[in-house]
Amino acid sequence: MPEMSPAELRARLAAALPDALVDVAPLAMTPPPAHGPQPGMFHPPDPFVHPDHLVAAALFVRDTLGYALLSDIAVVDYLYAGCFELVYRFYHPSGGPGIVLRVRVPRDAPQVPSLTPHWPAANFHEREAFDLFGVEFVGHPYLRRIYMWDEFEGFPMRKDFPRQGDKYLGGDE
Amino acid sequence: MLQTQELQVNIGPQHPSTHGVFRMLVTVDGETVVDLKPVFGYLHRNHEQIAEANTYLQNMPYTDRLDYFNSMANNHAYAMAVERLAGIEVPERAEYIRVLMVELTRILNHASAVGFMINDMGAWQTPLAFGMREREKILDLFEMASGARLMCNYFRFGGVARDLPPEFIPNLRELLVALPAYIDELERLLRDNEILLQRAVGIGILPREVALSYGVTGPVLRGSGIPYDVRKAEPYSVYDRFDFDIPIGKVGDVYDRFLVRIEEMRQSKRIIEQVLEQLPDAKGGHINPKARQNVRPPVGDAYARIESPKGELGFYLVSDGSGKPYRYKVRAPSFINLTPLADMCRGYKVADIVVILGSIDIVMGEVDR
Amino acid sequence: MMEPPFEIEIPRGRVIEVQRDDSRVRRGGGLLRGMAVIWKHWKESFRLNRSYSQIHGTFTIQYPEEKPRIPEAYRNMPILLYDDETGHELCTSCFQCERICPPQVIHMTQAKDPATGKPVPAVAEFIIEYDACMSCGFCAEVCPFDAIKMDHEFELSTDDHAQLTVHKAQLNRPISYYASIAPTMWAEVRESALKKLQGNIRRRPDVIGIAPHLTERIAARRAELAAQAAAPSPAAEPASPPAPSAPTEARKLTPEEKAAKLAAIRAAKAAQAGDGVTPSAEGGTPAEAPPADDKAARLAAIRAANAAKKAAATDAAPAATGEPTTPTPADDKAARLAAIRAANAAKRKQAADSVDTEEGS
Amino acid sequence: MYDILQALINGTFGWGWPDWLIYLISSLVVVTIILVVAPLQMLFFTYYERRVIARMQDRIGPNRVGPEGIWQPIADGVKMFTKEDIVPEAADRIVHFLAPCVVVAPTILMFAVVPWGPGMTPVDLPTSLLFFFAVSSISAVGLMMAGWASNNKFSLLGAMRAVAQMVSYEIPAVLSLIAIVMIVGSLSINSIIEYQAGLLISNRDLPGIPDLGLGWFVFTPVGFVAFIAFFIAALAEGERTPFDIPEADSEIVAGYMTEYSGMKFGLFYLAQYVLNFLLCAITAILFFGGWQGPGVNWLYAQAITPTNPDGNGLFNVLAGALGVFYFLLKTYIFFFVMVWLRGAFPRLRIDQLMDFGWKFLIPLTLANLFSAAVWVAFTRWGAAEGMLITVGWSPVLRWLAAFIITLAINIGVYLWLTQVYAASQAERRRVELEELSATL
Repeated sequence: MPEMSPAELRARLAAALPDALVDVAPLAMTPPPAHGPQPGMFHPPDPFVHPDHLVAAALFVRDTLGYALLSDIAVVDYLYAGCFELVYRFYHPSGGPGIVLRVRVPRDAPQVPSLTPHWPAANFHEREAFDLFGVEFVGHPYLRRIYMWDEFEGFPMRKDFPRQGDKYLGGDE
Repeated sequence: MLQTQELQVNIGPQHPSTHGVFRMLVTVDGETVVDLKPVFGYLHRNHEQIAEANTYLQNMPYTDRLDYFNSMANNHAYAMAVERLAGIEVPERAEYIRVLMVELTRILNHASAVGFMINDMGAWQTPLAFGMREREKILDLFEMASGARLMCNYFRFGGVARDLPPEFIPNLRELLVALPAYIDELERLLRDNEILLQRAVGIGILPREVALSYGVTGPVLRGSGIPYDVRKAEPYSVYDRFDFDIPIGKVGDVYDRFLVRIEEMRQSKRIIEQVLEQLPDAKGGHINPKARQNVRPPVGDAYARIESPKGELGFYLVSDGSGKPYRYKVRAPSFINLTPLADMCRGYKVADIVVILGSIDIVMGEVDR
Repeated sequence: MMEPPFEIEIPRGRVIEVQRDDSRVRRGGGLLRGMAVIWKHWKESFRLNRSYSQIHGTFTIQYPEEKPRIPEAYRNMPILLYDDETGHELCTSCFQCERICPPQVIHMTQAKDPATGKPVPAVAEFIIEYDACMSCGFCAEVCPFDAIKMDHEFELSTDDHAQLTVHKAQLNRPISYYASIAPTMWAEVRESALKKLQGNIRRRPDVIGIAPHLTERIAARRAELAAQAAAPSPAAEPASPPAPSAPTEARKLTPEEKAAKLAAIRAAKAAQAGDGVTPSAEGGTPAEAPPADDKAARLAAIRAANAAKKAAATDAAPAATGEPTTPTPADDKAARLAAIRAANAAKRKQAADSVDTEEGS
Repeated sequence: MYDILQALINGTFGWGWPDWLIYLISSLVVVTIILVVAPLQMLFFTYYERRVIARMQDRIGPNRVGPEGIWQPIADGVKMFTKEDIVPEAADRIVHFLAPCVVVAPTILMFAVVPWGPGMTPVDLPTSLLFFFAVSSISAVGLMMAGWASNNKFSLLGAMRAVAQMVSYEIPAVLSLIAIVMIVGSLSINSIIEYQAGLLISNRDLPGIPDLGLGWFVFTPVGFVAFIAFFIAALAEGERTPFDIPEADSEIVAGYMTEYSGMKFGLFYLAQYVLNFLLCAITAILFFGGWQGPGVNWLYAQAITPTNPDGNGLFNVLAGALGVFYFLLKTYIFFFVMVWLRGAFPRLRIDQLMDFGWKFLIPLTLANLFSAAVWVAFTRWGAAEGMLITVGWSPVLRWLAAFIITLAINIGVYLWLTQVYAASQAERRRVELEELSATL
C-alpha cells in the first residue's frame, strides 16, 4: 500500500510543478480572547497549492502519483482570517492513507478553477461548495445550486450568514 | 416519416421509487432515456450548519439522521473523527462492539437495499419483506444494546454508550443461524431468476475506469470491479484482526452490484463470528473512563472515514479549540455515488432508471443532508 | 485516462469475483426455483414464529392485542422520578440535561425557598417539549442524580398538540415504576441515587421538591393531624399552624389550582354553551346569569393575564386571598406559568446574546 | 336459464306463458346475476389476493374488519365511494369520465358467455369463444382513453404500454386457443367443455369405466403448451405480475390510473379484477374442463335438459352445484397461481415483454398449432383424408402415436426456441452495449 507523508508530497510537487506551491502563514481561527489561554494557530502540514495551478497539481496527483480516487472537497470558511480553504482529499486505489491538497482563496473573490472537466468526481462536490459557500468554480459545466432552491440568496454555510427563524430565538409566545 | 418529439418527464419528487424526495428530470425519446438531471435538496436541512451550532457530543444523535438505515455506521465515523481530533483512546472491547454493530448494520442495509432494488424492478414486496424480517431482528438487537431501533445514538467518544446487555450475545448467535439460511434462500429466489437476469444483466453499466474517475465508493465501486474497501485499504478500528474477503463484480452492471451486496452480507457474517470469538478476550470496558462528555479538542483538523454500507463515509472536522466544531463536513457516500447516475442511465429505458437508482442504494437523508 | 494498478494488497482475505453465469441458456428453471421458495413460505406461514433462528413462519405481532418485547434499554421519552416513600423528586435542577439536550427541549426553573429566597436543590417547574424531543437519551445519561430516565411508554399520540409540551406533573413517575420497567439498570444506580436524594432532602425546606400530586395528600394528612392535635387541647389552637406561612401557601396551592382549573373549564363551557344552557349544571354560581357567562369568562381571563404580567414583573407569588373566587386561583396558576416562561425567555435571550457577541466579531 | 324457466313455468307449473315473456324474464334474471356476481367476485378476489400474498411474505394480511378481515373489501369499497373525485384541470373531462365505463363494460359483457355449470351458460352463443376475445380487446380502447384524457405523462406512458401489450399478447393467446378449437372443431365454449369429458383422453370413454370428466386438454402435449402460452398471455392481458407493466408502480406511478381517484379508480380496479377472474375462468374452461369433473356428467344425465325433458329437477340443482364448485375451484386455483407469481417475481421491461411475446410465445404457439394439426390428423383422419398410416389402428394406438409425436415436436420446439431466444437476447444486449460504449 503506498504511503506518502505531506512532506514527501510537497517535495514531489515542488519538483514537478515549481510554481504551484505557496507558503502560508499559520492561521488564527477566532479573534484572540481577552483573557484566558490563547488557542493555538492552525497550520496543517499539507501542501498549499496556488489556485491557478490547482488543476495541474490535481492531475499530477492522479496521473503521476496514482491517487486516482478524489474522495472529498471540503470548504472551510475562516471568517476571521478572511479566506476560504478548500481541502482536496485523494486516495490511492491500492489503499493506504490519503493525501491532501489545500487551496486558500480570499473570501471576497472566491474563485477556483474547476476540476470537473478533467475529473468528473469533483462535480457534485464543487456544486455543493458553490451552493453552500459561494465558491465559484471557473470552468464548471453546470454550476448551479444543488441543495438550496435557485432563487435562494446568500450562502448558508458561510460563517457570517445570519441565523434566523429559530424557534427559540425568534418571536415571543 | 412520422415526426417524433422528445418528452420531458419528472420522476419525483413524489414518486414511489425515488427512495425519498428525489427528482430526476428525464428526457425520454419514447421509452429510451436521452438525458437525466438529478435534482435534490428537498430534504436539505443544513445538517452541517446545525452541527456547527452544537457541541461535539450533541451532534451524535444528528449523525443518526444522516443515513437513517445505518445510524451505527454514521456514529462510528463521527466518533472516530472526534477521537482523532481530540486524541481519545478507545478500549479494545469498545472497538469490538463497534465493529460488531457496524457489520450488523451492513447486513441490515444490504438486506433492505437488495429488497428495495427488487421492489423497483416490480416484485411485489416479497424480497423486501424477507429482507425487512432479518432487518427487524437486527434492529431488535440494536434496541437491546442502545435503546433505539433506528436512531441508535450508541457510540460515544472513547467507546460506546453502554455495554452489551447479557441477552444480546445469545440472541445474536440465534440470528447467525438464520442469516445464512436467509441469504441462501434469497439467492435461490432471485439469483437465477430469468426475469431478474433480464432486468439486471447489462443494465446501468459503470466500467471500472469510469467508476473510479467518478469517485464512487462502496458496493457500486466494487461492483465495477475495483477491490477498494476502506476496511482493507486503510484498516481502522480492529478490522486488521479479521479474515474476510472483498467481493468484486465483473461488468459493473446492476446484477454485479446485487451479487456483491449478497456476498458482502456473507463476509459481514464472517466478521461477526470472529468478533464473537475474540470479544471475551478483549481488554478494557465499553468506554474509555477518561473520555468526557464535554470534548474541547485543540485547534486542528481531522478526517476519519469508514466503509459504511453505502460507501466511504467521511467526517471532516475542524476545531477552533472551543466545545463546538468550527467546521463539520460529511462526505456522504450516497451523495457522491449519484454523480454518475446520468451517465449510467443514458440509453436505457425509463423502467431501468429506477432499477439503476435502486442499485446505487441511496438514502435521501444522507444525500440532501 | 490512465489505467491505475488495481491490485490491492489484502492482508487477511482475498478478492473474490462474484460468480455470474449469465451467459448460460436458461429455460425457466430459475423461475420455478423461486416459486418453490415462495411456496415454502406460504406453506409455513400458518404457524407463528418468534424465534431469531427461523426464517419461516408468520412474524407479525398483532399490535394492540400483543405488545412487542421491549428491552430494558429501550428509550422513548424522558420522565422524572420521585421517591415512593418520601415523595421527593430526585431532580435537583442542576441544568445538566437542559444543557446537553441537542434539540433544546428541556426547560426548568429551580425552586426557591420562599422564606429566604435562596435556591433549593429541587425543581419548581420542569417542561419537556415531547413534540421536538429526539429521544437521544443524553438527558438520562448525564443526569448526576438519576432523576431523569427514559420511559418505555410509546403510545403518546394525541390530537392536541399542546399536550405534547409536558409539565412536571405529567412527567413524574415513582421510582417503583422505573424499577419495574428497567430492573437491572435501576439496580446499578440505586444506591448512589438514593444516597444523593437523602442528602438533597435535607436541604429542602418543607414540601418543596415533593411531587405535586403528593403534596395534596400530604396537605390533607397534615390538616388531619392538626385537627387531631387541636381537638384535645383547644387552648393550643391559635398556635397550631406549625409550618411557616410560605409552605402553607405552597401547600394550599394545589387545591386552589384544582379549583382554578375547574372554574376555567366551567367558564369555557359556559362561554361555549352561551345562552342556550340552563345554569343548573353550575349551581354553585347562581350569581352568574347565563347571558353574562361569556363576559364573565373573558373578564376573568383578562384579569388573570394582568395579574400574570404583574407577577412576572415582580417575580413574587401573589398573596393567596382566603376566598376561593374564580379569578384569583387562575391568576396564581397563570402567573406561575408566565413567570417560568419569562424567566426561560430571558435566559435564552441572554444565552443568545452571549453567542452573538462571541461570534459577531 | 331459458330452459330451466321454460321447464319450470310451462312444464312443472303448466302456466303456459308465452315464449317471449320467458325469454325476457330469463334475460333479466341472467343480467341481474351477472351484475351482482361480477363485483362480488372482484371483492372476493381482492381479499383473497391480499391474504394469500401476505402469507407468502410471512405476514397475515388484512384481518381487522370482520372475522379474519372478510369485510375488508367492503370497507375498501366504502372508502372508494367516499373519496373525492378529482379530475385534473387540463384533462379532457368527457373522455376522462367515459374511460372507466368503457373499460368496465366489456369485462362485464364477457361474463355472458361463461358457463358456470352444466346448462348454466347465460348466453349460449355458437361462437362464444370469438365473442369473448373480441369483447375483451375493447377495453384497450378504454385504457387508451384514460391515458390520453388524463393529460399526464405517466398516464400516457402507461396507456401506451397497456395498449401495446394487450395488442401483442392477444395474438399468442388466440393462437394457442386455435389449437384447441382445431381439435374440438367448434368455437362454442360449451362444446369445448363437453369435449373434455371422459377419461384422461379427451372425449374418449373406455367401456366399463364411468365418465369421470377428466378429459382435460392440459393432459395432452398440445393442450399443455397451449395452456402455458395462454396463461402467460392471460397474465399479460390481465396486467398481472410479471407483466403488470402498464401500471408499474415503481416506474410510472400507476400508469393510466394515475389521475383517477374515488370510484372511477374503483371501476378500473373492478375491471381489472373481473378480467382476471374471467381469464382464470377461461383458462379453467379451455384446458381444465371448466365444470367437468367426476360426477357432474352422471348427475346431469338425470336432470331436466332439452334432450331429456323427463329428468328430475333435483339433479339439475345437484349437477349445477357440483359443476359450479369444480369451476370455481379451478378458477380460484388459477388465481392463486397468479398471486403466487406476483409474490415471487419482478416484472419485465416493456421491450423485453414485447420480445418475449413476439420472439418466443408466438413461434411457440405457431409450432403448437402444427402439433394440433398432427394430433387431429392422427386421431381423426382416415384414408379418406389421405392419412394412410393410421388405417387400421385402434383408437388407443392412434391416440398414443399422436401423443408421442406431438410431445416430441413440442419439446423440441421449446428447447430450440429457448436457445434461439437466449441467443437473440444476448445479441441484442451486445448491440446495446456497443451503442452505449460509443456514447460514453
